[in-house]
Amino acid sequence: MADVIQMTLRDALKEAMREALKRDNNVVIMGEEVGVWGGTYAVTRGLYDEFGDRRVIDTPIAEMGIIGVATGAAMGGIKPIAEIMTINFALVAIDQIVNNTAKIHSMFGGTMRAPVVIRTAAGWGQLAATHSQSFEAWFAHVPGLIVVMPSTPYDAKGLLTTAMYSQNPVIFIEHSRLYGEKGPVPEGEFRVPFGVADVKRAGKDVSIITYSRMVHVALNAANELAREGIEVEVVDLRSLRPVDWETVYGSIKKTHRALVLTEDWMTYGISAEVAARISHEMFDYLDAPVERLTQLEVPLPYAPNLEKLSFPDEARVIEQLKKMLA
Amino acid sequence: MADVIQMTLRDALKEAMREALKRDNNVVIMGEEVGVWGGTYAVTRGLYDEFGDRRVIDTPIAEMGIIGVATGAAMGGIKPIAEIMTINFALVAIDQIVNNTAKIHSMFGGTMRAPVVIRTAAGWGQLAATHSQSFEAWFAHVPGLIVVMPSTPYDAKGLLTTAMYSQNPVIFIEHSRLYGEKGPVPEGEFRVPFGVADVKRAGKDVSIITYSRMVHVALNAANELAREGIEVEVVDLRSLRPVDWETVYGSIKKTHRALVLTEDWMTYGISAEVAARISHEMFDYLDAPVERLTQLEVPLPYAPNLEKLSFPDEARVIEQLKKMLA
Amino acid sequence: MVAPATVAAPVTHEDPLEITREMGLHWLEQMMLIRRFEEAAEYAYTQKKVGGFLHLYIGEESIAVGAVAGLRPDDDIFTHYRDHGWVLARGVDPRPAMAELYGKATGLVKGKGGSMHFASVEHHMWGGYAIVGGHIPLAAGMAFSHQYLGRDRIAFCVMGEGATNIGMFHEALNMAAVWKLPVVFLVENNMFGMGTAVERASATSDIYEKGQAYRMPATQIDGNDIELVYRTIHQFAEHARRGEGPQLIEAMTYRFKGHSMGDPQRYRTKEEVESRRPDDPLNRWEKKLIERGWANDTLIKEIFARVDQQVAQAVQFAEDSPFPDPGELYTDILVEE
Amino acid sequence: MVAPATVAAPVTHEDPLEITREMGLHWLEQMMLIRRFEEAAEYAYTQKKVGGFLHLYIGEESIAVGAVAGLRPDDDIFTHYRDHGWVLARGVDPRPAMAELYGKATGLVKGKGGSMHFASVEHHMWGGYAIVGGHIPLAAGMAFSHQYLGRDRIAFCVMGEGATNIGMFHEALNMAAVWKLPVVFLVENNMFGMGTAVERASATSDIYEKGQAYRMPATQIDGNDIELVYRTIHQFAEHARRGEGPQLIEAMTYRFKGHSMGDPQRYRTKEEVESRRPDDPLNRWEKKLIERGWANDTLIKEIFARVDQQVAQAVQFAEDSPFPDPGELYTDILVEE
Ligand SMILES: Cc1ncc(C[n+]2csc(CCOP(=O)(O)OP(=O)(O)O)c2C)c(N)n1
Ligand SMILES: Cc1ncc(C[n+]2csc(CCOP(=O)(O)OP(=O)(O)O)c2C)c(N)n1
Ligand SMILES: [Mg+2]
Ligand SMILES: [Mg+2]
Repeated sequence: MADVIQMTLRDALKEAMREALKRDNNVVIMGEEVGVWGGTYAVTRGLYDEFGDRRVIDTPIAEMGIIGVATGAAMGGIKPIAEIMTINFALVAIDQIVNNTAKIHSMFGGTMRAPVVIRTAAGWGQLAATHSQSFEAWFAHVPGLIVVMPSTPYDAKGLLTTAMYSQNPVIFIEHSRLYGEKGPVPEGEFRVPFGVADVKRAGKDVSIITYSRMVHVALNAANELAREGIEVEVVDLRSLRPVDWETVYGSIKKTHRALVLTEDWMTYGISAEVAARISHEMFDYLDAPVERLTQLEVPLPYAPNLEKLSFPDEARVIEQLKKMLA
Repeated sequence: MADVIQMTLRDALKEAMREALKRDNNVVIMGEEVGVWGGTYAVTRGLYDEFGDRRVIDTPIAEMGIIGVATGAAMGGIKPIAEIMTINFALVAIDQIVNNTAKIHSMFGGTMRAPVVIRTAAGWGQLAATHSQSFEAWFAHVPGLIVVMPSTPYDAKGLLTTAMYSQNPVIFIEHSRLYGEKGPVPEGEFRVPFGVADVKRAGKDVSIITYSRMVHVALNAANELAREGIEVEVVDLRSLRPVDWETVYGSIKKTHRALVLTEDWMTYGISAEVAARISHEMFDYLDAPVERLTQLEVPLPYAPNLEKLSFPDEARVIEQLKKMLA
Repeated sequence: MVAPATVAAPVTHEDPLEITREMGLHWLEQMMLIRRFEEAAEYAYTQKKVGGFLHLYIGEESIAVGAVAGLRPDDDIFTHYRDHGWVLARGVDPRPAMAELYGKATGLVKGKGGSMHFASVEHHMWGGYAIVGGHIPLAAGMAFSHQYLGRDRIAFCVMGEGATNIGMFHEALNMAAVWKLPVVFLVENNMFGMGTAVERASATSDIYEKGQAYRMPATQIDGNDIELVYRTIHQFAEHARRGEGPQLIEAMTYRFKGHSMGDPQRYRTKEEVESRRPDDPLNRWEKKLIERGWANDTLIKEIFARVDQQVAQAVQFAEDSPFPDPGELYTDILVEE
Repeated sequence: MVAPATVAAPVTHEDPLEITREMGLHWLEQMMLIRRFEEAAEYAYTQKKVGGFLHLYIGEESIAVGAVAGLRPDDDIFTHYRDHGWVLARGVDPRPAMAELYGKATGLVKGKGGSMHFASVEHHMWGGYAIVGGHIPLAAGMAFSHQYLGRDRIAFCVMGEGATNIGMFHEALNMAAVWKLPVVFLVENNMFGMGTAVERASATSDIYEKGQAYRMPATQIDGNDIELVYRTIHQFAEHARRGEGPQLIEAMTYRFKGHSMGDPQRYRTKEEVESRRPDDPLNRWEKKLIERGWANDTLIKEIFARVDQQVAQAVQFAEDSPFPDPGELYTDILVEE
């Protein structure tokens, strides 16, 4: 059996990329500052030195170009990881992602493939309105894309490895505030499949359906409540497209109560679909309406006190859960 | 009282623009083919001849530029209508819309305004995967934007007039297959407020919550069912951001059953938020789960038979409603 | 009697500057095939058998035919929605092409793409794209794969002059230049982007000047002169192939038909269109062939008759083919794995 | 004794080419103010009183100060996230500027924008923008409003050389050129976009060459020569104002600090940075002032002392100011109507 070591999510991602670069000569990484700089969040640090500028390629600031070139290269037989520095800049490139990367396969009747892995970082930290956004709901709305958003080093490595083997375009959304998060990761190659959620904590009283950084907020809140004898189940979606509804429903059948917890805006966000599906499919199982706790619906302000108020935290999750269980 | 005349939705929009151009010298229209050509859907036809190339401005094919220039012009005191030929091309410009137009006001602490009206056409008609998309859920997800999508000539003119007076950025989404739709429109200026839904047909047995072209599909289905004694209420959201939830809830309180009917993809689409809200707020009123009927979750194919199968039609709505009432 | 040219007449790349009679006849046949194919498509459109947008290439055929002759068969072509000519010039069977217009299961891409998305990977024809400028970075990416894998192939990217005003054009050209990618960009300057004359939309009407921003070799040629197109494309393609980096060619031409079906053409007069007729590349080439003694009326009639038959067969094939099975709605969205 | 220059010293636009002693001293004071302001900001950042990104302008101050001198006070400036210098050069009070960095309610934009979004509409300073290239079309739009309304103002758009590789730059320049908008584009070529040297990202390292694609008057100047910046900006601005259309200026400079805080600077050596020190625009200008007999050590010390005091007051103001009221979260999202 492979050794399991503690590593950061950042290093877990790097390991997945290193293994892919080693395994397959056609794997390249391209993006702004992925090379010499080592990635603005240091995720690719060292890979340029190890694999050289042929494999790890700094690009101009040209997100449409980056995605377009990566997609064209994929059509030509390359397996590119295209890094968009943060998900906010994906907006500049979103036409390429939606109208090319996601559609090459279907629009041409299955005669072409564009297996690009688009890595990008979500997150915030006094970065103000244009640099603190969550757009996972946008990508996950689009047929032709696979969208994942890992919360742990294990999932990060396993999902990125799956992405590297996939023949489909994958939007791989990391959270900048999780890069330093540590956890156990087996050495060597392993895969976490797409479309499979993970019950990160079992419980019987109420389910939190969440993903990415909010998994940790949920787990902290759950641990807190456990002291009071309340058993919270935490379901980590991991894949936002496709979603593993069965695991979600399984949890609700057990707990009969659901809180959907996300870091994006509520209206037309991820929580909407999750709440709608649960409400529909679990109509006869629910003891109470599905609740949602999300980022406040505001362009994120710079001021640290306002920023902090914008996101759900442990206290608010606990408050919400208690209300639901009252 | 103003005379009421029958006109097409196309002409209703044109009237609203003509009135704005006459009333306010600072109103300009800019976009691809809005001038000499008269608009690819002929919505601006005649305005170029009437108001000249200073007011009705053909632009290069440069959607980022169009929205950016319109936004900057609005900051400088102009009231621009920026036309993006179809909503599909808005993807190229979406960074400008979300990171500039929507955020100028908030990001700079309220010191600036960018009251741009962005008109664009949704729709389809054997236009294949990249030219047949619905992105209203994307725009409606973004704080700082107002998003409307009218179904009738009356609403179209009234909402566009409101948009022309608004100090906020408005995404005004037309449906290409409704341009020829006729209906009564009062002469002269009148406004339909943002955030106010309209019960297009009263009924007591079940509510259809919908907007844009699907309003007509819903009404046809309702008329059909009325012959069988089934009374369907049809709620036209008109505004997708902000949403008039009170009217929606009011309808559910009456009918206890809801079908959300949209032309966009289901997952993370408009129907998700509507279903989630109703399920939450009307938990005690609902006799059955909120149902959703939407476009199939596929990149739209060109073949006419496949395209037709992709959208909800009267037959499917009737089938769904009957199932719900069985 | 003059020997008939075959559709498969190969271009002699060993001595590319020589244009043989066989090549010349082949070009005429190809141009005529494109013309007749599109006329048939136009007719089918009026019959509502073809739907959506239909962008005709009539008047510009010499560019596709000349360019394809100047490229190698395994060079990879990307083009925009005005793509029929490119696909046919590449030697794709007109039958699945016509069937695609009809939205039939036997179409080039199973009826899923229609007019704007003709493609045939086996012919290294990577398709028509309908977001203006959107395919330009794709072509650069394909060139990247050639460079990376050491393939002796180039990418070839076709666009209209209107597309050179959109950001994606510039991002792609810059990246191609920085990385010296083997790609040739071809701008078909047909004087209009929809109804907007080039000078109303572009700071320079001489599009090839835009190459200067990327220190890219660039030229402007008469696109209706098929020999010149052939020679120029070949030369620039070989430059790119030799590792000299991306190249830009502007081919001047004129679109005789509306932008798509139903274009009211308020942006130009009938007289303007008529004044360009003498420049019709098909007529020009036909005349030249006769001048050179490479063809006579009989031969030309023979060729045209063959083309007519081919197009008739294509239409018949399209008519006879079934629409896609409803189950096709759910295929090809993701690669199954 | 030399008379002290006042911060408000107006530029004589009647005879712009003359540079007076008053102007010279004012420039020194402004450059010093920017330098000290940013040093204080940097310190506050290490104290975790300032957060997010902090892009310092140290080494580039002559561009903002010289350019603002060459513009009229009601010309409208748009810039990117590296914006402190521009705001201060425009005469904005350093106190609300520092308070903005602290995220305080008294900040320039109420603490909602932070370092990257300094703005002061009353000073015709329309802000720093953080999406690379995103503000360029906005500036063109502002210029559109000036042209449309017949205002005697121009728009002035500042960006880094890295921003010239993104599509929005090209779309905006083309539109500005087609419509002859009164806008001046200024590229601060500080040799790097984050860690990417200009030649690794741009097909031409001489950015002003990109103007050729738009037939736009363009020039490249030493941005650390404040007199040259002043004269060039003034001249180009007046061209634009006279209706001669958009203009492009590339000002060569060098960023002494990292791109933002916490930049490991693996892309350049310490030696390289040191080798550029003699070119520090502040020192250069200080020397020139002394050479010309416009200043002596005493006066300069006086000026610097005044600046230090101003910055200290700004810091104190920021420290003493309250954070925004939580209710501010919900304000300014939409204009209430
Ligand atoms: C991004 C985008 N904007 C607008 C359109 C609509 N549109 C389709 S073709 C076209 C004109 C293109 O002109 P040009 O590039 O000169 O090519 P031509 O049609 O003349 O061959 C426009 C504006 C589009 N498809 N994509
Ligand atoms: C669209 C977009 N892509 C990437 C970034 C990240 N980023 C911020 S600044 C920068 C470098 C810009 O360099 P340059 O334009 O030369 O300006 P400088 O910072 O050197 O003044 C990058 C890549 C961004 N903010 N926006
Ligand atoms: Mg054209
Ligand atoms: Mg720079």
